[in-house]
Amino acid sequence: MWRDAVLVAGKDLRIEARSRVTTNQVLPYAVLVLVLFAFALDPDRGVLARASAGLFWVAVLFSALLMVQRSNVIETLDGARDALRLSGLDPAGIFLGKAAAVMVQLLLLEIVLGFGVVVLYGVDPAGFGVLAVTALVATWGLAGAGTIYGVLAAGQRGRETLLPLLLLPVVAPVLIAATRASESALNGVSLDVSAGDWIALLTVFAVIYTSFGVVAFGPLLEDQ
Amino acid sequence: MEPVVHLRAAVCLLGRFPALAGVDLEVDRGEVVLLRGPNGAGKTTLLRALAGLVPVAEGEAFVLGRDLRADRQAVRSLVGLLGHASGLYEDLSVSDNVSFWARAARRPKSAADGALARVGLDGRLAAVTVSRLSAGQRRRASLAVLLARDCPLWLLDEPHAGLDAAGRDLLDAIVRGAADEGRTVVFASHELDRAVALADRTVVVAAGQARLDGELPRAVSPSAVPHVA
Amino acid sequence: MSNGSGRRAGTAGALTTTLGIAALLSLGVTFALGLSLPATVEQGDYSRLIAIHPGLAWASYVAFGVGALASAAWLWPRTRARSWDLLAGASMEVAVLFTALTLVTGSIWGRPTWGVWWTWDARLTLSALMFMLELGYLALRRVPADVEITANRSAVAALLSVVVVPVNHFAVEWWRTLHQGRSLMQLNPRRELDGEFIGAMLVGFLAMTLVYSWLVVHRVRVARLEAAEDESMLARALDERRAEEVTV
Amino acid sequence: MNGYVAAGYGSTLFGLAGYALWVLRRGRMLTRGRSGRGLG
Repeated sequence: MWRDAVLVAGKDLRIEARSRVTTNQVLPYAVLVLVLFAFALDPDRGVLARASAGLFWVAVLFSALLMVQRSNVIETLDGARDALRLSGLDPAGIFLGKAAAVMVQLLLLEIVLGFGVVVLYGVDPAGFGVLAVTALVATWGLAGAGTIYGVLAAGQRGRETLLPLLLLPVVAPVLIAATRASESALNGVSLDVSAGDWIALLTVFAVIYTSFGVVAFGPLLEDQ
Repeated sequence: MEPVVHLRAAVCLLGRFPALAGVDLEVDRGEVVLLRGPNGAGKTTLLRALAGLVPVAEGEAFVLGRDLRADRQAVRSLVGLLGHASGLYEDLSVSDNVSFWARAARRPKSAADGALARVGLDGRLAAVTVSRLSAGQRRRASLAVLLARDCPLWLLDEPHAGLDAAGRDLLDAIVRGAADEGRTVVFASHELDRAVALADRTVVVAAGQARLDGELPRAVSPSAVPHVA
Repeated sequence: MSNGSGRRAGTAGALTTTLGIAALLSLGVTFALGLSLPATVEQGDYSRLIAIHPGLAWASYVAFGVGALASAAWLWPRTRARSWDLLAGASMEVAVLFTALTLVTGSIWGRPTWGVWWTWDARLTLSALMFMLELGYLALRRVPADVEITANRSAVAALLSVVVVPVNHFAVEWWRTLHQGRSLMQLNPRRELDGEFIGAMLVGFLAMTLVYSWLVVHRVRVARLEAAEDESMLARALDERRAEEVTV
Repeated sequence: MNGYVAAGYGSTLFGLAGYALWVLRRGRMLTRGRSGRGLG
């Protein structure tokens, strides 16, 4: 399983390194979303700085949708899905590999986006440690859930519209928890519920979806 | 010796459509069998069913001793399928593609290199991204994956399509070589002259059916399928 | 499940007739009790909605839960049977109805009570999220595909939705404690409940559960008829395929 | 009676009855359809 996961993750990242879809399309899109938020919310009134954590995570969520879709398109082009099913690769390994590749790309995007928030919205990333841990765990959950729902919606007519409908309600708690945990680190907001608790919730989410993916990915890979 | 392929009255459904409506087929180890029949006869579905990709809904279906109806996944890693689609990643180079699929099949790096050399895609072409290949070169790359994976059963769907004369000769040589090594090959083709010469035996598929005795399904009149071997 | 559909047109049978009468009676009692409740100091007339709204919410949870359990039974190899898949689909569809009604009645209750049609109350938010999950499930189920593939995919989607519910629950609960959650709690009618209100609410629970059961039994039978129709079409398609005219 | 209360009860009744009628009608259609084909 782990060997196959490394193989698949390496393959997906290599494809990304060659095609540069994330760096050339998803990343500019995410930054554009940040800029659009600034247009929508008057930067002078301090709304942006206060909402920065939420806006950051919404931008990440939208980018994650695109990445998951891209991760699936790779496998559906020119019969690669059949080849994958015939390959002898462990489905659990395929799941972990694809999720890991999405996670790595998302984390890189978050770093750039984080700089964007600091520069454009004028926030002070005081609690860097909390931010890093939050981002790590939240991204893990997003990548895991995204990869399962990606294959669930893949190979179906209307999958472009089906994936957001399926995935967004599911990752709503990630948005809530990641935003609250980041808020405390960004603006020094004191919370009734500590950042640690939110991070614990994020971890539970990530563990649930990762274990589910390991078990369910094989049957889901089956399709006409 | 138990046959590599054993089908009796096999039925396969594509959604609501019975693409296979009763197929009997028996193939022994080392045989090269040609499937022929008109478009829409069910040849592609039959090959995909043998690969364990399409579920068999009724009848008996064994491939390499595995029961397709009980566990069609079990047979997959033993089967090399060369279909209409290339099964290659567009954004990866030829050698990256071949070595990925070879490593997935737990084959050494030398297997990938050897396969690339065999189909004439070594050297400069190996580093080219698949999306920049011509249709014929793509076909050769898929063939390299097939060689590198080293499967006992090959299923080839219109393998000659898109290849130039040299490519066709190469393909025929590879198929004969595979049979000599004890591999079993089932292929579908419309290139009758070449295909009949390559095959040990021909099976006619029509209206989703095939019979062991070589007779045509009752619905099909012999005149409808010319040149029955 | 006995099914009298062989003789009469429709999906009614002894079970559904009994269930239907019980459901109608209890629903009538709920409405009568609920509408005759006295006005309260905090809420005036609106407290009368307590007879239906919590019951609808309860039934939506039951429907969602049954859908998830049936999905698990389908996925579990030893209990795998087509009926579980049909039950899961039926229950989820009924869950959409009950969740929608929960949201509508909650919103109607909220307007005079809180002054807004919608408030980010933890329970309302959770219901809204569940509604989205259920809609996603139905959308996935309606995508045309092989029967077994559809069953597998929807069952996995149902279980995935269910495991997220507790996470959602904690997320929205904690989320609301950060804001004005506390003040809303004071407006919540449950604080000042006396026996009469609790009684009406409990009858509402019973009524909605019965209505749910009646609906789901009928819906399963309809689904079974749909499946039978599909299969007879399949048999015909097989005959047609075998008799196909072949031309080269 | 208060308008909001009426709306709450009304929408509940409307929703439940509407869905119930739809299910019943569909069931009737399917059973009829099947017996009809059997005769023809």
